[in-house]
Amino acid sequence: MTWDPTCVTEELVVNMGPQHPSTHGVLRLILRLDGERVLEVRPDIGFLHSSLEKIAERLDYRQYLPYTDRYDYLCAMANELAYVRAVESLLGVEPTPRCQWIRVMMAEMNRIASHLVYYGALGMDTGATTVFLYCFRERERILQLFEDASGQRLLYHYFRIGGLRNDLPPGFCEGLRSFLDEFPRRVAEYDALLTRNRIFRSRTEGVGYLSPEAALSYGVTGPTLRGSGVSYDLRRAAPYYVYPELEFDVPTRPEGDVMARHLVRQEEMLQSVHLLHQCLDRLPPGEINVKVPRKLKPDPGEIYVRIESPRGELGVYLISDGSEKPYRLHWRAPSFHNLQAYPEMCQGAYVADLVAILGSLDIILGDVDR
Amino acid sequence: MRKRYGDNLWDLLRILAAGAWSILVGLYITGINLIRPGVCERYPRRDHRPDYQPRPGYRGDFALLSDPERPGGLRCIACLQCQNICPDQCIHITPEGKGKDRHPVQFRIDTGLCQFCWLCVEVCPVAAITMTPDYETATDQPQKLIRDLDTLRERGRNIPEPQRVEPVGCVADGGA
Amino acid sequence: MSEGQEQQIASVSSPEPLSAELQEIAGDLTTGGCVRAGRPELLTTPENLLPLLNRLHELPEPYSRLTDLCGVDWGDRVQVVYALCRGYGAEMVLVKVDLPRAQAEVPTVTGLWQLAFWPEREVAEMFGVTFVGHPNCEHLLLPEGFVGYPLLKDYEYDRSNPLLSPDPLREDPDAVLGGPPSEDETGAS
Amino acid sequence: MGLRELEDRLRQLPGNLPRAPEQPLRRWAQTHHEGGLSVAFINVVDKVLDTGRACSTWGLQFGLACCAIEMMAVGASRYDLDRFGVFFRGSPRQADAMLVAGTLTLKMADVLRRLYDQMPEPRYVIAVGNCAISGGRFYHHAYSVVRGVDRVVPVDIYVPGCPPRPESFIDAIRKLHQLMRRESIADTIGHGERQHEDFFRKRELP
Repeated sequence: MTWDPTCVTEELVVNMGPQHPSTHGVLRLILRLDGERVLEVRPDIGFLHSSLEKIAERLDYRQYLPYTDRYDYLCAMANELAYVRAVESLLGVEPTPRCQWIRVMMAEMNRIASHLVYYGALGMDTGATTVFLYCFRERERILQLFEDASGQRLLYHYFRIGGLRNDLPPGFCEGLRSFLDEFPRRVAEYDALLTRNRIFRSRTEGVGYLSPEAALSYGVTGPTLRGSGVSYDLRRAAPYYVYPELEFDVPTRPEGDVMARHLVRQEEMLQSVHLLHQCLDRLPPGEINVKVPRKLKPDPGEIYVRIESPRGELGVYLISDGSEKPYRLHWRAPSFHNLQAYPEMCQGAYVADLVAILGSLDIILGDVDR
Repeated sequence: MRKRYGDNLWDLLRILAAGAWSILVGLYITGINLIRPGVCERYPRRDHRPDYQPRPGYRGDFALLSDPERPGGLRCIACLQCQNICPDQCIHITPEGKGKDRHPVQFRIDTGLCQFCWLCVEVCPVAAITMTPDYETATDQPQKLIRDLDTLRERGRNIPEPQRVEPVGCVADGGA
Repeated sequence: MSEGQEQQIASVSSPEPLSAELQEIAGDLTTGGCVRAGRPELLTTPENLLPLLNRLHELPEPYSRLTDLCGVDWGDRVQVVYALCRGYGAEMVLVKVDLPRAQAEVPTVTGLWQLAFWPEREVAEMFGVTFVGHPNCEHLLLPEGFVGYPLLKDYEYDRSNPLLSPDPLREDPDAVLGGPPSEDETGAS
Repeated sequence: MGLRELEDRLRQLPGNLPRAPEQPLRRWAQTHHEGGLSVAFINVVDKVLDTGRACSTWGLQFGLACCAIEMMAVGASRYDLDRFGVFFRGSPRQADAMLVAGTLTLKMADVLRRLYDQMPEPRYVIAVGNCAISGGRFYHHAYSVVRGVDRVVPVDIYVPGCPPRPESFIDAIRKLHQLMRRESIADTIGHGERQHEDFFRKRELP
């Protein structure tokens, strides 16, 4: 049998998900294919829509705090940080210096843990199982520290309005230091094993290009944006807590492909290590809690707080009507907007590239659907 | 956009060499990790690491701490604060008695509804309720997920005094 | 704390007047405006929305980046809030459009920013707002055929739905389990 | 099957709580158990089959939310679920047990049921985390979360926690193995033909 070049092929519509091992959660992709080439991608979301914004209107400020963990479950500390910061701003409360340092520390640790999941998952998506196991090995050490401090492995509920659940437990700083000393060497290992691997490179270089202009229009933020050459990081652009006093780089790559986003995240892990070293060195002693009333009743008003979560710009729009419950709470979800740019990145890609591009976006469906 | 490989022999050889080098590096790294100490927890086999269990502050199954001098043998004064603050409404208390004799006659916690947020422990004025590191709670019937007074009391009895976790919160101002 | 840090702890609820720049360009297109916690807010009407956004877009230092779009239910009216950023910077302005609940219609901004596609669909299904000119305004997060607008204040979910109905075991465990407590004792199994 | 059909199907059921189903097959098996040689034969076959099932339980990873991350952690290096012969599969056709980890929403409910229907008998379901057990933290407030997986598929093991520890997860797998070892082939034969009436099929732990 010979291949006939005049053979006419038809377009094929394929449904991927919502239950597919490599869609990073319950995401459904409707693909229009011409052979192996993707003509159109239409993400269908909402399979994890758990009405978190409505729940905020039914619970008081303190009761809603554990729910913020469940919103983007890979970086629970970042969500808590955003929410707590919003409520404290409404109340006019400023946390103590030690509390601010610990909060920043926890957020940075969570960034490493979240990026490690990303790293392992992208490895899995591109067919490298080993790096997943190594990443989770290192992640477990961070989770162990989180568990010591907060009593849970994944959803911490560690921050409180006006302070923290408890001070750092004994041995925490030593444990963190030993982890930080070892971690850069492990990142170098991942780098050699995955990033510099010939197969991985040919699957990621030049794949899934996103231009800075499109990124601006789609509202893409976080490492995905920085992989397109825009140096935008809210820790720099609108710094909060102790970030102005800390020294760190904002890693940026101009290529805009999967590899660029991957390298940005890899570099960010090392920057977080650098930040954590500074935090440990400069962690001040003192109180961690400010006294806040037992019944939280902020004055009527509203606040829009933005922080840099591992996935990008995380915003909380909180409106108070003077009662014990928030009048309206809206999450500006970074993954939601990043995923919207996904069809743009998939133009002209092959089916096998879709998974790599999706992996490089690092979306969390809890964040997309809320 | 994507580069096409193997346009000439030299390219092909270069790519083959790079691929072979990647494989060697990969084998080297996995080999190094092969001789590193293992990290596997071997959970059900306690002999592997007999002292292994979650850390003391772990938010696992519930317990009510005992106080032999109070009616009902519990510290709990049935003030219903935990029931009111619980965002999941998973605590059901039936109180009895007045003033100092007030105590719960039934205290149900639905661990199939709870989100283990620690708010009830934090809000308790007499540190009567706590969470234990118990985690082997899987069951085949949803009814068994509901802890009642006797279960909670029994589990609280097993907690030795020094390990009791005191409430650590930022709730303050006393008077309100 | 550095210069660029957002002014957070200033009292959130006491508004201040708008800056001269915003007052000048937005004065005739807005129905109100103030600065709250260092962040300007502009209140406008559906007709003036697109001209106002365009004008903000054409400033020498434009508010060129839409970061967020959401809705708020104020009882008799529904408000759509657009959060715009000045490039990739800290400065931000909130543009709010008030819509009567009975006839909530607002022009779409998908022509200006690609970002608005999904958030507008979300606001449409959650608040019942019609975005005039939106290319595809079907359900985004909710299943097909979902009835009602869940983020409106008076929305209550359908308790007779077998997937959502209350569970007797959870509602009143005493009635279901009943009997002396020792019968149900489980321990740590 | 769409969401509406699923809802209608569930509406026709008498209640939401699990109930002991009428099992003509079980009765048939009991009568056959009494006859000497066949009992011995069935016992031997049971032992072999149950051991096989319990030693290589392939799980359909139905990770939905936060618990899915813990499920990944269980499969990863520190907890290493492979020790128990549990491998995660992406396809329902290759799976013995469905591990439902996370929040099941209305939009996802009929997908879950469809995947369950595709699994070969005997099939088992583990509900991991409180969202899967009862809706958990969303039970009282949410408008889009199904109040427990057991409204859509019969659940064999409930693992409380939010999310459960990996050890808790392993404990659940071991309890599932106990269940499997208590099964008789006489009970499992013909599951495929059984109708929706024994939707809430129950096996019990000792």
